[in-house]
Amino acid sequence: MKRILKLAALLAAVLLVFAACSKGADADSAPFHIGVVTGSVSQSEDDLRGAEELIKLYGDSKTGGMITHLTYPDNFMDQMDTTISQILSLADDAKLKAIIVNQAVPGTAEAFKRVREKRPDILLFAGEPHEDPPVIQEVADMAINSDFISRGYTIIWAAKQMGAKAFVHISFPRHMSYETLGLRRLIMEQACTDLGMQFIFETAPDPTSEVGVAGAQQYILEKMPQWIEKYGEETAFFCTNDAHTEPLLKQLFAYGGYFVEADLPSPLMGYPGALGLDLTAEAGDFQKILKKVEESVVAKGGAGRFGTWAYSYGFTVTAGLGEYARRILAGETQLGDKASLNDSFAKFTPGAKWASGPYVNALTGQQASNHMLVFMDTYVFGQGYLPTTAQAIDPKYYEISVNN
Amino acid sequence: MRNVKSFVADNIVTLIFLTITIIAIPFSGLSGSYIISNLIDRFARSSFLVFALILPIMAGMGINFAMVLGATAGQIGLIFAVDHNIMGTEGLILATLVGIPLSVGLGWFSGQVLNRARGREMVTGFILGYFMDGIYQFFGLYIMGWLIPIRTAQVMQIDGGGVRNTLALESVRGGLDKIVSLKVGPFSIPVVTFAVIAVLCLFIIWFRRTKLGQDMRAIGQEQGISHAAGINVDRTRILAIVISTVLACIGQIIYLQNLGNMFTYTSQRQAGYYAAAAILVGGATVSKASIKNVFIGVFLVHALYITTPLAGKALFKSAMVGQYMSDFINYGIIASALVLHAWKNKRAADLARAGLRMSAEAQAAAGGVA
Amino acid sequence: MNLRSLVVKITLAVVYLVLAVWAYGAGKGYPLYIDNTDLSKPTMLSVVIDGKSPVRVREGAYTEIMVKGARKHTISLVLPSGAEYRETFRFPAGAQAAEIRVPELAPGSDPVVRPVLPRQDR
Amino acid sequence: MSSIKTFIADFGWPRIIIALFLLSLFVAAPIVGVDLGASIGDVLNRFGQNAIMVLALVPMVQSGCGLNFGLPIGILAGLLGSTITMQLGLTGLTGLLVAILITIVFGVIFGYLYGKLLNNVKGEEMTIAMYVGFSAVMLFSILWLVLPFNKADLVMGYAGEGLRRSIALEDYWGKLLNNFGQFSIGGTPIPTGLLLFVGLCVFFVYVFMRTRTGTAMTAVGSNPDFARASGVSVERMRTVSTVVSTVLGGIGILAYQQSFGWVQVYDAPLFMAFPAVSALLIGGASVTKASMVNVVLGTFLFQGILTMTPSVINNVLKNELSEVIRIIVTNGMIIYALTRKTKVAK
Repeated sequence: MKRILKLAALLAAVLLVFAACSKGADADSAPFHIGVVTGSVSQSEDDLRGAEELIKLYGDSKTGGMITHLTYPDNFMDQMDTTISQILSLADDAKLKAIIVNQAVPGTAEAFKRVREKRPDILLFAGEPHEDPPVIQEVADMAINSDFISRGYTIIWAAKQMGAKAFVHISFPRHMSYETLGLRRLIMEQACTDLGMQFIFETAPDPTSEVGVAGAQQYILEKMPQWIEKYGEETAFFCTNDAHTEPLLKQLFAYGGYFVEADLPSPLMGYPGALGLDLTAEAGDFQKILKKVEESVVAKGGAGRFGTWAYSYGFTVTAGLGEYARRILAGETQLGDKASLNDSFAKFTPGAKWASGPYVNALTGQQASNHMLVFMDTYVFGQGYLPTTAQAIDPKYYEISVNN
Repeated sequence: MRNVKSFVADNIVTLIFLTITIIAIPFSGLSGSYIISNLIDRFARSSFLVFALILPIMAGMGINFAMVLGATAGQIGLIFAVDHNIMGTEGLILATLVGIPLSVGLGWFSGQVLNRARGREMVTGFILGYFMDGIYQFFGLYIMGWLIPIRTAQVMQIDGGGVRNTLALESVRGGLDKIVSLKVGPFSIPVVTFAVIAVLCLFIIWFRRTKLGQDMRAIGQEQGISHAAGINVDRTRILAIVISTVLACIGQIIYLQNLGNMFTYTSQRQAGYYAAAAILVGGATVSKASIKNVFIGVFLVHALYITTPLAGKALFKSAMVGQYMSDFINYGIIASALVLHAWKNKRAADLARAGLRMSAEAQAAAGGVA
Repeated sequence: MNLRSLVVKITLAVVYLVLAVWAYGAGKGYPLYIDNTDLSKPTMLSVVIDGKSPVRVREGAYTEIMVKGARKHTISLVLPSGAEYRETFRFPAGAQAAEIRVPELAPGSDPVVRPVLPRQDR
Repeated sequence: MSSIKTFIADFGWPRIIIALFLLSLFVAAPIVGVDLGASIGDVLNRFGQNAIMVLALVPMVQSGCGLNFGLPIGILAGLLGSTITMQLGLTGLTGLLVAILITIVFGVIFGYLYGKLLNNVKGEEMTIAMYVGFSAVMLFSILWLVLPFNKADLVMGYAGEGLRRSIALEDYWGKLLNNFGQFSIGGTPIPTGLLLFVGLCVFFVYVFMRTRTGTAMTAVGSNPDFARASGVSVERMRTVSTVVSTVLGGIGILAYQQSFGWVQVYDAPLFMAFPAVSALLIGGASVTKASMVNVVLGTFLFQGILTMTPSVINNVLKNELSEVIRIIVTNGMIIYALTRKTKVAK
């Protein structure tokens, strides 16, 4: 019994001592802080690089700047606890006025709820939320998704333009249970029927399961030659998981087939690994990166068969939301100003065409004022931009719903 | 002096992690009130699960990593409650009512398996957890929605087959924590949750004194002698696991109602892993555990979890290193606690053997062969 | 002894069953929809039901709030202007869901709670 | 009749069922439209990829240390071997040989330390090994970020530091063993070099287990007291077995990488011990006894099922059942082995 008391007393004393001294804030010049939470480099590099770009622009809060950057765990599907407490720990800083989570992995909504209970003054932005739209709309001040509805049509349209006759959609149960991804699959299926293409759904292992990334990539490597043989070389491939992208591209270069764009498109997505590119010299400059990737794709005989977005989606969302939050906090604009949001994104993507619109709930037809869907023109290597953002999309695609 | 030495030797694991925590706190830059309010929250959330480990340790079966099975049962209960739109405290009660029979069955099963794997209970239990993952996925993805109808779109997968991967537990969120929430300064204390934990403590204290509790401790000491003394060893061991599994089931429900969100197919994996780390850090060994160990362990482990990612980040100037750092510490806690304990045991055994040999030699020398 | 254990078992089973039935009945949730889709006079409001933490209903939103049990509930809707509407209501017998339309809120009168079908069944 | 019975008893029902299941998958494959030749090629390839890692478990089983759930430690040695060699810019056969050399050096160091640790935790080896493996992988995740790798195709393109999540081996020694003497029989590519390399390793371990050290090791495993009495140092033998196991684990991952085409760092090795353990047990090994036959048979059966189930079942049912089956079979086998009454009396 004595021991318990001793230990407890020691623990309490320690906590109190450090509670007192840990708040010895140094001379901090920034008027406010912005918290940015992204995946790690090994999980989603682009998102993290966007946070680093923000740090480069506005400084790290530890050294008098604005940005506090944290990462959620690699195996976020196992460790929701950690994700929540990482996000929540940001709210401990009284100067922190905005939190950006990109990608908003499961647990973000709960963390936002808790932040809101404690600190209603903090702006909460979610990039590419994994949780269902109504859940995240309820708690976030602004959510950004890549336009899973329009792209359900435009990716198929682009595949047809590039010359594909069939479309293979590679995914697995966890992803198909996300409303955004599941819905897009249904739209793609419909678009294929309408445009006279064959739609095929293939299952590959989930990289977050215990086969790990290695097992998942191995599966794609092994299966691709067989799939291409089965469905023909005039087939476009699409996968919903980032980890699948690299082996997919590698095999497409070797065996033929088309690739319109990745789930979260970026010139950095899959290509550098599949092509063995060194981009050190081009770091940070997406126009140069795109050029180098293009040269290499064309050299490998992939002209006209491979596409991407000219700028990284993940990078832009992190950086763009950060910029938007800064503008709001600095009083340059206010929450809900769409023009300023677009402008914040454009800051990181000079010369690119974006299309954006509010999320529309297929069930109720309501528009969400705080949930934007964005997408960009597809850039086909060795060929140039496809005007995907200029396509007129049949309204019926917006009415496809997952619940019937 | 000697007292201090033996105190250190007895609590080496706890002291090591106390030191790490003390070092990590200033580096993390977190405020005391944040750490304390987070600790209260996490204590309410996860200590019940840790209690589930006490009985099997008492019965000499080591850390019951198979408690994951109980957590799974709890999750099935919650799926049921959410699917039928039963809200709040009533929803949790219903989930518990559904979970308990399931966890009794699963506990009986894992007890049987562990009885056949004597001497390797821990690793078997660990693998049993993974095995259950497969069965559970089969249940959630194929049986549910086919044999057992799913009523709510919120629970059903988009393509209509099985239970979703992430389940929002909004309807039962805080169903226990928020019945009575006491505000003390900046902290809010979930009174009912703490009351439930207190009742569980009393139960364990009472249980140790019952015939069954005594039997378990006897088995934990020495199975052979217990058997000779007429204790049904196998049955008692199974009962220890069954109770542990049921407690894990309730513990998981408490844990998830606090978290408000559930990864249908992975949340249960975390249960055994956090709980094992906590009880070991609290000074329990694989053969001895008490309520005290649970309390100290939960506080220390969570203080570590709260501070290490940020401390790692501050030390290495990289958010990612901070994250890996805390993962490393998470696994390292269990590894080093087990190692230190096994090492202590071995030293004790060596000492005993040396003592035995010496006394034997002394006897031989004194008595001679005569 | 045998009889005693039988009695204990039966009692346990009965308690178990009663508890389950009670929990099922008392905890059953019913959806209450807040219809804020009319954008002619866009306004955001926060809704408090039975003294729980407020739920924000954005302009243009059709928000579903789950309400526990078919018993008496108090609801209060607060507009940014500070205007507050309170109403005590009970789910009409047989109704599975209810709806409140924001445009119908009029100063001085209580909000109208009308029974509707749950969304999935529509 | 009785001979069949003893055969079945020896072979074990689970193995027979799994073998029959695999056989039925092979039979069903052409019916459901899966290319049988290519599938057999995949199975052979995967067999070659994984066999050495399964082999790595044998010495420790024989010396009584149980199943080496700490295999990731050996794998980390192999990762160090390949990344350092790549950083030095060595390619082709030279590269692979240097990588093996470096792997052996690190493997011996890691194995020695790991063996010392396990000697101090007798009786709890498996549980502890698992967690030691996990934490070693996470520790190395930090190292991959901060070690001074700077070769352009190794590090992350954007920042120029920290290893990539997966590094292409194509320009180094990717497929080197696979392509050595590769030929096809009826559309089935045979990875000759890989199979030869595996054969070599199996032969090496086979011979090693029959040397004085090897037999002493087995003696330690089957009866430590007797071994001690006959003058064999139990501790030393256990350490030697751990070193051999760790080195083999490292070489195993090298063979795996060259066929897979990528070096995978960070948390990739975390769960690699489980399939290996499962394969060995399917092959008929127990926690205390394992042979070369167990390794070869087990790897073939296990990898066969892993390769064939998804393609065949997905073609029939069009869903994700195969993933579930895999989890149940893998872990079910480990449990079966752990719960089997071992004949060695303790």
